[in-house]
Order: sequence, then structure tokens, then C-alpha cells
Amino acid sequence: MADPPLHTTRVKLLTVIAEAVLEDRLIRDVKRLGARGFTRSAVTGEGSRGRRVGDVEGANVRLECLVSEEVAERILAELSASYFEHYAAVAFVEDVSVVRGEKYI
Amino acid sequence: MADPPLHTTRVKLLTVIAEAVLEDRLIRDVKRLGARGFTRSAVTGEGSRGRRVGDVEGANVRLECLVSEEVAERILAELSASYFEHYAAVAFVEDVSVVRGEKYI
Amino acid sequence: MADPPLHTTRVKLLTVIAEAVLEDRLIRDVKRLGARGFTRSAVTGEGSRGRRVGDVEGANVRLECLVSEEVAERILAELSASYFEHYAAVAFVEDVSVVRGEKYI
Amino acid sequence: MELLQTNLLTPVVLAFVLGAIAARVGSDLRLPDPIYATLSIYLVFAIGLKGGASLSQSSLSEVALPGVAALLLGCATPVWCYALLRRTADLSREDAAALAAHYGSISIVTFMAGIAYLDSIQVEYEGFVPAFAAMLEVPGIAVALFLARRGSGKSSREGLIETLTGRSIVLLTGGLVIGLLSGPEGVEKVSAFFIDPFQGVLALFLLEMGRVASSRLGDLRQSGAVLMAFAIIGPAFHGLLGVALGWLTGLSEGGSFALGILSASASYIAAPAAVRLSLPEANPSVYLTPVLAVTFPFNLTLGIPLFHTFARWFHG
Amino acid sequence: MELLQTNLLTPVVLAFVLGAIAARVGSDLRLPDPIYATLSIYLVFAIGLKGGASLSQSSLSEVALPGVAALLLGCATPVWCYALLRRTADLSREDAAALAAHYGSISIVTFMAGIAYLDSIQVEYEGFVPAFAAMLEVPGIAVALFLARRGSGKSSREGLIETLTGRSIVLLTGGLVIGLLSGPEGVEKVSAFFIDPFQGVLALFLLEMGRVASSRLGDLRQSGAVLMAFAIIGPAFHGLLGVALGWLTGLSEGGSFALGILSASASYIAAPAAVRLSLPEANPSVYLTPVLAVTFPFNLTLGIPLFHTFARWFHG
Amino acid sequence: MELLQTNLLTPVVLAFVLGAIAARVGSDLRLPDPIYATLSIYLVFAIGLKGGASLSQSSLSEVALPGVAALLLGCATPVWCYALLRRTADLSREDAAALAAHYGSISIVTFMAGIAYLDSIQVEYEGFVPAFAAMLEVPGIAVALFLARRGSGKSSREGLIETLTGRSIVLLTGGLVIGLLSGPEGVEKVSAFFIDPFQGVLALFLLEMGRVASSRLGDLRQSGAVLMAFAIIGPAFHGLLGVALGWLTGLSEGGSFALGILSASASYIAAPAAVRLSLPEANPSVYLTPVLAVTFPFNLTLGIPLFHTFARWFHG
Ligand SMILES: Nc1ncnc2c1ncn2[C@@H]1O[C@H](COP(=O)(O)O)[C@@H](O)[C@H]1O
Ligand SMILES: Nc1ncnc2c1ncn2[C@@H]1O[C@H](COP(=O)(O)O)[C@@H](O)[C@H]1O
Ligand SMILES: Nc1ncnc2c1ncn2[C@@H]1O[C@H](COP(=O)(O)O)[C@@H](O)[C@H]1O
Ligand code: NA
Ligand code: NA
Ligand code: NA
Repeated sequence: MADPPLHTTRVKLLTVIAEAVLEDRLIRDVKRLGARGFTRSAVTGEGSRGRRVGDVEGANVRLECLVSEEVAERILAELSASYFEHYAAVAFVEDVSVVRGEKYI
Repeated sequence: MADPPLHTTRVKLLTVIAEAVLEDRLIRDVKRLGARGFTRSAVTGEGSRGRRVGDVEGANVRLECLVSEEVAERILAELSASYFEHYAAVAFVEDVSVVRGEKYI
Repeated sequence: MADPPLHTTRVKLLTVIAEAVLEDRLIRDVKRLGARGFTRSAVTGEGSRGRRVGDVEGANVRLECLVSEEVAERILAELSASYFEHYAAVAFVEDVSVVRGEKYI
Repeated sequence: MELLQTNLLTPVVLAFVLGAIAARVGSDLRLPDPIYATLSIYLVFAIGLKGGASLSQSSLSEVALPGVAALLLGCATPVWCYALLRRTADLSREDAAALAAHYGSISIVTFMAGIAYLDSIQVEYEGFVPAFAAMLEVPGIAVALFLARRGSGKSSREGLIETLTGRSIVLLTGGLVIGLLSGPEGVEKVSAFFIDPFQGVLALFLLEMGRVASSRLGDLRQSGAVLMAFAIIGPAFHGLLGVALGWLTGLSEGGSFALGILSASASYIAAPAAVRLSLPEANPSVYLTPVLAVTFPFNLTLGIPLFHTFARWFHG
Repeated sequence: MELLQTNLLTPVVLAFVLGAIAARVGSDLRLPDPIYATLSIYLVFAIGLKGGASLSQSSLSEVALPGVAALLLGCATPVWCYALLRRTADLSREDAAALAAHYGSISIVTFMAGIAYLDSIQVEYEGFVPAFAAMLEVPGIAVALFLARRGSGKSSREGLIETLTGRSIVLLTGGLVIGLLSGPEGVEKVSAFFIDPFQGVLALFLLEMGRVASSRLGDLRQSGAVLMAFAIIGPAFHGLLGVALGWLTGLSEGGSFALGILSASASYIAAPAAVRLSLPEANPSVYLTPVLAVTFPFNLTLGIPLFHTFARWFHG
Repeated sequence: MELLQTNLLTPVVLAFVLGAIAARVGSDLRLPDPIYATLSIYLVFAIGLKGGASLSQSSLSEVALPGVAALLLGCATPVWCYALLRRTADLSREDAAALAAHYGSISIVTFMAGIAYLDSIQVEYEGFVPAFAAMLEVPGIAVALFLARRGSGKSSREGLIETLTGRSIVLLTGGLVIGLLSGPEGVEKVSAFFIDPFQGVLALFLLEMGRVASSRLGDLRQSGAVLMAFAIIGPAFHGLLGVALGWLTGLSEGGSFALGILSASASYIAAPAAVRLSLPEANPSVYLTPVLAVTFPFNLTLGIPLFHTFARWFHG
């Protein structure tokens, strides 16, 4: 991978997509486990538990957190333990270069 | 790139942004070509075919699929062939580390 | 990182998340600095400047641009100089493989 | 038969049918999510306001007895549902409790369709009946969650708090209190928005509910005959019980009918949210499919004239 | 002249102008997408309900003749549009067919503005005219897609199915059937929501249409003079034809006007969606710009009084 | 005291309280953003239409004098707010100017609640008073931005253009002009949508405002006593001034009250947007918290009866 752009830091971008009923819990969890912020959007989707669209079926929520590697691992571990068995949920991590990286770590 | 976090698998995250009128077709296509799920959100945008905002101009849809490398390539090839000439569309692929990766491959 | 899929080009995906009041300015800026297109979505979030949800508190906007490395750096530099001190804003860059890459560079 | 036709050929019921047909033929017709959410805020708040204004005109003695009956019904319904489902339908403890929560709680939209029916045949009812909706909604869910958790050591506190602070309860009780405090003259000032267009808004909402219900039809096959039978016999029995209790506690024909349809209705907003949080092991298609694809349409089309027939028997 | 002023100084038309001005000066005024979608659901369903209730009062003999005329008009319009545009405007087969689909189909909102105008000058019209909208909408698109595909071997099935199950057709015919089944008394119950506020909702919707139309103005220069002329002369001619057919088939002055404005209107919802799916080679700015930036405002402002003048001539 | 009770026990004010309570107990009750945006479009446009129709019936001589007074008030208010806050509250130049912009501008929703109060106690007022809202909104912001930029060399052009083309100004003046051009008969045609349901829509909107205001309560502690005092004394004084000027310039009791509540109100839509763009150095919680968590609820609950009392004194 090429060098990160000037003045940027490598951090992890953790994305969680889960059923909307979990929204408050997930936000509480990621903050407790060290995320300094998050971005949230409303999405719909389909996975192993079928379609999730609309208010009655229950839509999904998408949370993105810029975090350090340790925090990312901690959040993934906790989410796996708490939600992945019974709830519709997906989580993945990637590398990004962020401006003012010290804010997120 | 650093090691993937514990208990995660490297998969491809394929993102397609296209005019909303294609939504049903795209979903049908990615499923047929091997995607086990997808996440969908409503977006707007601008590209070589001009602005796309609102109901009349036709908004865009954004589909994300966690897939294996082969499936990603297959989908990209099919989309290029079917839609990229006449429709507003963009597609890109990146590497992510996902929990419970076996679900997506 | 694995080889990019066939017929794809490596470009940068630049994501900016900022308070919605900046939307028009940001779009003007990224286009002026060389982005050939962008995708926009409405998000909410929380960061060092507190919660941002809803019309009165002011929601956030999320802009994604596929750009060359130089353009990405130029945009990051300009955003840092113009907005990061006084406005709620986050920006990060990652590598993606895009179909028909010549359109974006 | 005539009651059936009167009920079926109203815009409210026909809009539901249209929504279902549209979904069947693959139409893109659907209400955007924010609109769906807003219409349900509107409907629940409006029914609360109306009930509250009427409550402010009623004496405690009229209200108390049927109110206690509603409360008892709310507590008892999930108990027998749970027991019955565990025994006959071969469901896990969590699935049985989840269904009990849904049938113990209520659907305010089903109730509204019943009220719209009464209005259209010009049968009077005690205006304070919507207040009973608040009394039936919470206990049904609470008791069912308690049944599931009994002995498991886990708590269902979060699900319960979610229910109590959920928008349906807050808006219904809030609307009741506002209607009570501002009285008929106060509610009069907002009636051009909250009262007059009510039936039309309900029709628009049911257009969307038709789509939702029909999209569940595909899952019906997996549900098994016992569950299907329960999804019709259960509400029919709860409706009969509600009508009977209304009659016993002094409600009019219209009021008994209203308590009947309320009792027969099964929740598809408050209960699913609470169950999802507190009983994640329960399988959503076990509880949502019968409620949405069978009970809701049954009550809307056949249940309403059926419970009116019951009410006529008792009051006849 | 006086008719022109009567039409221009209504809130409905002025709201359109306000929306256009707001967009010009760069205002952030715009209706959120879910609201735009819902208002169009509301408007189409409401016009269907009203038409259906009126249809239930009409005899087949009154309706049949003008209905057949509407159907013929729907089939014939795209044919001459296509032939003309291929010859004069130097368009590709796909672009010409796309435009033919738009001008062959109809805009229910333009029609509603015409009805609002009739109401405001208190001219009666046959209430069943909205039923003709359903007859004009589909054939226009179907014939045009067929013209484009003729001999190319490709099918336009998907685009056609999309049109038939699209929300405008489903809601319009659904509303008509519901109005027909529940009759005037049924529709009366929802009139405080679907009938009385209609013109106000239309004004709000046109506020947004003004913005959309004005945002297309910039593309006008690229469109060429022939296309611009077509965007005015085409609808003027279709309007005249509609009025004449109405008069011939026994409609009143108001009814002939209503068929005229319907025929003059060009689709900007159903046709673009169908064309985008079935004729992706056609260039959206070739068809959307004339329809939205020229024909729609023309019909709304000048077309309405013009077609009313035509109707007065015929009906003497 | 009696006026207070009359004001507090209306659905409009109670809905605000319900929204605040719902947020306190952690309910998920909230209006989706697109609905919030649409309701505010509706409310501002509706008040403009109504004011415009009334303006078309008024003579220039009635309107001119109070209009000039409103304009002066709009220009002068930010000046003294700025001077006072710089001296007493230890605020930076930017923070002081930001607050001055908010208190110099107006809240159309607060004004509407005042009008709803007048309607409910059946006190007449000059229907053209909404036109003054347009005169008060812009100068307040413009003067404050100028104060902040004076000598700094930076321009506040963008913020000002943003204000002038912002949807509140465009809709208010657009509505006024449409009301003026189409007159009472024109507005009559859309009154079932824009006039009759107005108070109900306002109640629904205030449900959401209650949530927003209450979510700001937590920041109050950081705001300091001086700011809190200003958030009450400022509007009380501006209200008194508005009533006095109304009385001096020949408005009736109701009209003076209306000018008073308008003057007392503080902006939470136009001003924050302009300030955010032109004075990014100003801290949003310095200006939003007093406006939303103190002044808005104060005006809504206590301010309305207080300014009515003032108006009675002057006209008594
Ligand atoms: N392969 C996938 N790619 C992208 N998103 C997915 C995928 N699988 C699941 N999702 C998302 O995660 C949600 C829950 O997935 P599941 O738990 O598999 O039902 C779905 O509703 C989708 O939004
Ligand atoms: N350079 C870009 N960066 C991000 N999104 C883009 C870019 N170019 C196009 N898009 C998105 O893809 C859609 C279709 O693009 P196009 O086919 O180029 O008109 C646009 O409406 C945007 O949402
Ligand atoms: N660590 C983070 N991860 C993801 N998004 C963030 C993060 N920090 C801030 N944001 C987003 O950026 C916006 C502005 O952040 P801030 O300037 O820190 O208040 C927030 O409202 C979030 O949407
Ligand atoms: Na029940
Ligand atoms: Na036509
Ligand atoms: Na003020």
C-alpha cells in the first residue's frame, strides 16, 4: 500500500451494520469500549436472517467508528460475544488514513 | 498492511453506486452471482452524467456486498457489461477484515 | 494487498463527514480541487463537538469522492486549513480498486 | 353478512386490500419510512386526544369497572396464550412467550378501524374506551416477558422500559392527558387536523399495512397449521371475551364492541420491539407472520363484523 | 386574457412560480424526497377516489364513448410524435421514441391543476374524467416502446411491466375501484383528508415542481429550437384534439376542457421510469428538459386558459 | 393568572410539554427529520399566505407606521444585545454577536403560538402582522453579523445571502406575495389545507420542539447565570417594547400583543444557520442553549400571557 498522505495517521475504520433495535445499545457499547466518536446512518439490507426493510420488518443501522487497532479488536470481540448469535449484525474493519488522527486514538 | 484482527477473515467489500431505477436489477444480479447478502442505502451524487438528486431527476442507490474475491470479480465483470455504458453507475472494491467471515464466502 | 481485480485501477476513496451547513461549500471545494464526481448521503453522528442529530442541532453530511492520490492530498490539505478548526468535520482516505478508473483520475 | 359487506366496502378496508394487491403484483408502491412513522405518531396521538377529551366528560364510576376489566384481560391473556402454545404448538419457551406478548398486547390501528366502522354505521360508543388501550398494551407485554424469564435468572428490564417509554405508550397516554386537561373545547381547536381527517389518514396507513401483511404471506407455509389456527381462534376468543366483559361492566353495544376488537387485536409495533430486545432467542418469523399475515387482516375484515354480531347478541 | 389572469393568480400556479424563483436565487427551499413521494401518492390516490365515486353514479353510455376516444388518443399520439420527431428533429430512434412516450402519456398533476382551475371558476365537468387518465397513461408508453423496439429484437417487457405496476397506475386504478366500490357515501368519510385539502396539497407539491422545472432551465440551450417548438406546439395540438374529441363524444364544456388538458400534458413520472429501464440508450436530458422545463410550465400557465378558450369555441 | 392557565392548558403548549417529558424519560418518540422540515415549510408558508390575504385588504396607511417600527426594532435589538452581552457576560466578540443575531431575529413558531392563543381567547388582531416577521427576521441577523465583522476585514456576505435566500425568508415573503396576489378568495381555496389544520400541525411540531428544547437542558449548567438571566429578561424587555411600539403606531390590543411576542421571540432556524456559516468561531452551545432551552419555553408558557397583560395595560 502506498504511503499515507501527508499529515495523516493510519487508524482503523470499524463498520457495524445491525438491526435498528440495537442502535442505542451499540452506541453505548462502542463508546464504553473506547470509540471517541461515531457516524450513524439508516440502511436496509438482506443477509442470513432475511430482508430487513421498513418500519415493521425493522430496518438496519450502520455505525462507523474511527478507532485505534486495540479499540477495534475490543469492540469486535464484544459485539461477537453479545449480539452475533441472536441478532442480525455484520462488522468489518479496514485501514484508513485520517487527518488529525490523534483525535481518534 | 497490519495483521487482520483476531478471529477475522479478509474478504472483499464491493460497493456499487448507481441510479435508483436499477435497484431491483442490481440486487437480483449480485445475489445471482454469489453475494450472500447486501446493505442498501439511499444516496445522491454527481458524476459524468450530471447531478442526481431527488425523485424526478432520479436519486442513486448504494449497495455494499461482503463477498469473496471471485464473486467480487464476477459481479464487477457483469456490471461493466450490462450497465456501465448507458446507466449512471460506479463500482469499487476494497479489502476488509470481517467477523464470522465464513458467512460471506 | 492482493492484486487488484481485472480491469480495475487503484484510486483513492476520500470520505468527508461534516456538519450539513457546510455541504454546498464542500461540494464546491472538492470539485474545484479536481474531483470528477462525488456521492452524498445524510448521516448523524457524535464526535469531539458533541451529538449532531436532527434539523435543529444540525445533522451531518457524508461525501465520498473517488480521486487520484494528488487530488486526495490537495483536498485534505484544503479542508484542514479551512474547516477543521471551527467546524465539526472528519476526513479519511483509503485505497480502492475501481472499474473504469480513468473516469476518476 | 350485511355487516360484513358494510365493513368490507369502506375505503379504509379497501385501501388495505389495494396495498396487499400492489405488493403481490410487484408494484413499487410504498410509503416512505418517515411517513409511516409519522402517520403512526399522528394516529396514536389523535386517538389519545379524542379519548382524553371524552374522558374529561365522564364520571369515574362509568370508567372504573370496565377499566379494571381491561386491566385484568391484559394480565390474563398472555398467561393462557403461553400455556396453550407451549402445550399444543411445540414452541420453545421464548417463542411461546413472544407470541403471548403479541396477543396479550393490542394493535391501536385495528382498534381504529373498529371505531371507523362504528362511525360509519352510526353506532355510539363510550368515547373513553381508547383509555383502555393503554391499560391493555403494557400488561400484556410485561406478563409475557416475565413468563419467559421466570427461573432463567435473566432480566427483561430493558424490554419493559423500552415498552413503557416507547412512542406508542407515550403518545397514547400523553394524548389522553392532553385531551383530559384541555377538554373538548381545547381539542376542538385542533380537530381540523387531528379529528376530521382521521379516517382518511387511517386509509393511507392501511395501504402500507396491506403491503407489509402481504409480504409476510410467503412465510405462512413454514408456520404450521397449529399456529395458523391459533392466529384466528385466539383473537376470535379474545374478542368474544372483550365484548362479554364490556357488557358485564356496563358498556353500551358500541363500547362492548370496541373493547372486543381491542382485546382481539395483536400488537405489531410495541410487542415486537420489546421482544426483540428482551427475548432475542425468539424467532421473529414465528411471531410476526401470524400477527401480520393472519390476525391483522382477519380482525380488519371478518373480526369487525363478527365482534359486532357478538355485541348485538349480548345487548340484544 | 381574463381567463389567463384567473389562472395565473391562483395559489396553485403562484406556488409553482415561487418554487422556480426560489431555485433561481439559490434558496435551500426544497421538499424532502419522502414528502415528495408521499404527496404524489396522496394526489393520485385522491383523484382516483373522487373519479371512482363519480363513476359509480354514471351510466355506462355516458362514459363509453369518450372513454374509447381517450384510448385511441393514447395509442395514436406517440405514433405521430415519433414520426414527426424522427423527421424534423434529427433524433435517434431511441430518443424519438422516448419523447413520444412522454408526450403520449399524461401528467396527472397538470390535469389536477386544470381541475382546480375549473373549480375556481365554478365550471362543472363530468366527474369520471379522471378514469380516462388511466386509459391515456399506459397506451402512450406501450406504443412508444414498441416503436423503438420494432425490428431491434430486444424486448421492452420489463419497462412495460414497470409501468403497469408502477405506483401511478396502481394508485389511480386502485383509487378508482375503491371509489367505485365504496361510492359517494364511502368517499365522504375520507373526504376531510382526501378531498377538501386537495388544492392546498397540490400547491405545496407545485412549489417543489417549480424548483425541479427551473433546475432544468439551464439545459434548454442544448436542446435546440426544433425540440423547444415541439414542446409547445405538440401539447397545444394535443390539447385541441382532446377538447375536440370531448365535444364530439358528448362531454360538457368542462369535461372537454378536462380531456384537453389531460391529452396536452406530458408524463414526468411513469414515462421516465419506463424509458430509463427499457430505452437506456435514450438521453434523459433530451426528454426530461422539454417536458419539465417547457411543456409542464406551459400547460400550467398558458395551456389551461388556452384549452378553456378552445372548449368555449366548441361548445359555443 | 387566568391568562396563564388559558395559555398553558391548550393542546399546542401541552404538546410541547409532552415532547419535553418524552425526551426526559428516554422515549424514542421523535418526528423524522423530513417531517420536521416539511412541517416548518408548511407553517411558514401558511402564515405568509394568511398574512398576505389580509394585507390585500389593508390600506397602506394602516400598515406603514407599525411596519417602520418593526424595522427599527429589528435593527436596534442586536445593537443593545451585543453591547450588553460584551459588557456583562464576558463573551467573545463572536459569541456576543451570535447571541445578538438570535435575539434580534425572530421565531415564527413562537409567533404562531401567540396567534393560536389570540384565536383561542377570540381576541382580534391585524391580519397583516405576519408581514412584520419578514421585516424583523433579516435586519436582526444582518446587523449582528456586521457588528462582529466590523474592523476584522472578513466579510459576512455568505451568511447574509444564506439568510436572504434561506427557506424561512423565501417562504414567508413568497407566501405573503401569493396571499396578496390571490387575495382572500384565492387563499380560501387552499384554506382546508393551509388554514384550518394550522393549530393541529403546530401542536405536532411543538411535540418535536419539546424534545429538542429538553435535550438542551443538560447544557444549561455550563451557560452561567448571566446568560440565563439574559435569556429571560431580554425577551421580556423586547416583548414590552414590541407591545409599546404596536400601541404607539396604532395597532389594536391583539396586534400590539402580536408585535410583542414577535419581538420577544428568538430565532432558532435562520440565525443559527447564518451564524454557523459566517461566525464559525462562535460556540453553538453558547447561543443555542439559551435560545432553545430557556427563551423558547419561556415565551411559549409565560411570555404569551405576560405580553397579553402588557397589551391590556397599554390599551386598557
Ligand atoms: N454479505 C453481506 N454484504 C453486505 N451486507 C450484509 C451481508 N450480509 C449481511 N449484511 C447486512 O447485515 C444485516 C444482517 O445480516 P444477517 O445477520 O446475516 O441477517 C443485513 O440485513 C445486511 O444489511
Ligand atoms: N468520482 C466519483 N466519486 C464518487 N462518486 C462518484 C464519482 N463519480 C460518480 N460517482 C457517483 O456515481 C454516480 C453515477 O456516476 P456517472 O455514471 O459518472 O454519472 C454519481 O451520481 C455519483 O453518485
Ligand atoms: N471517531 C469517529 N469515528 C467516526 N466518525 C466520527 C468520529 N469522530 C467524529 N466523527 C464524525 O464527525 C462528526 C464531527 O466530528 P467532531 O468534529 O469531532 O465533532 C461527528 O458528528 C461524527 O459524525
Ligand atoms: Na390482544
Ligand atoms: Na399527452
Ligand atoms: Na427577537
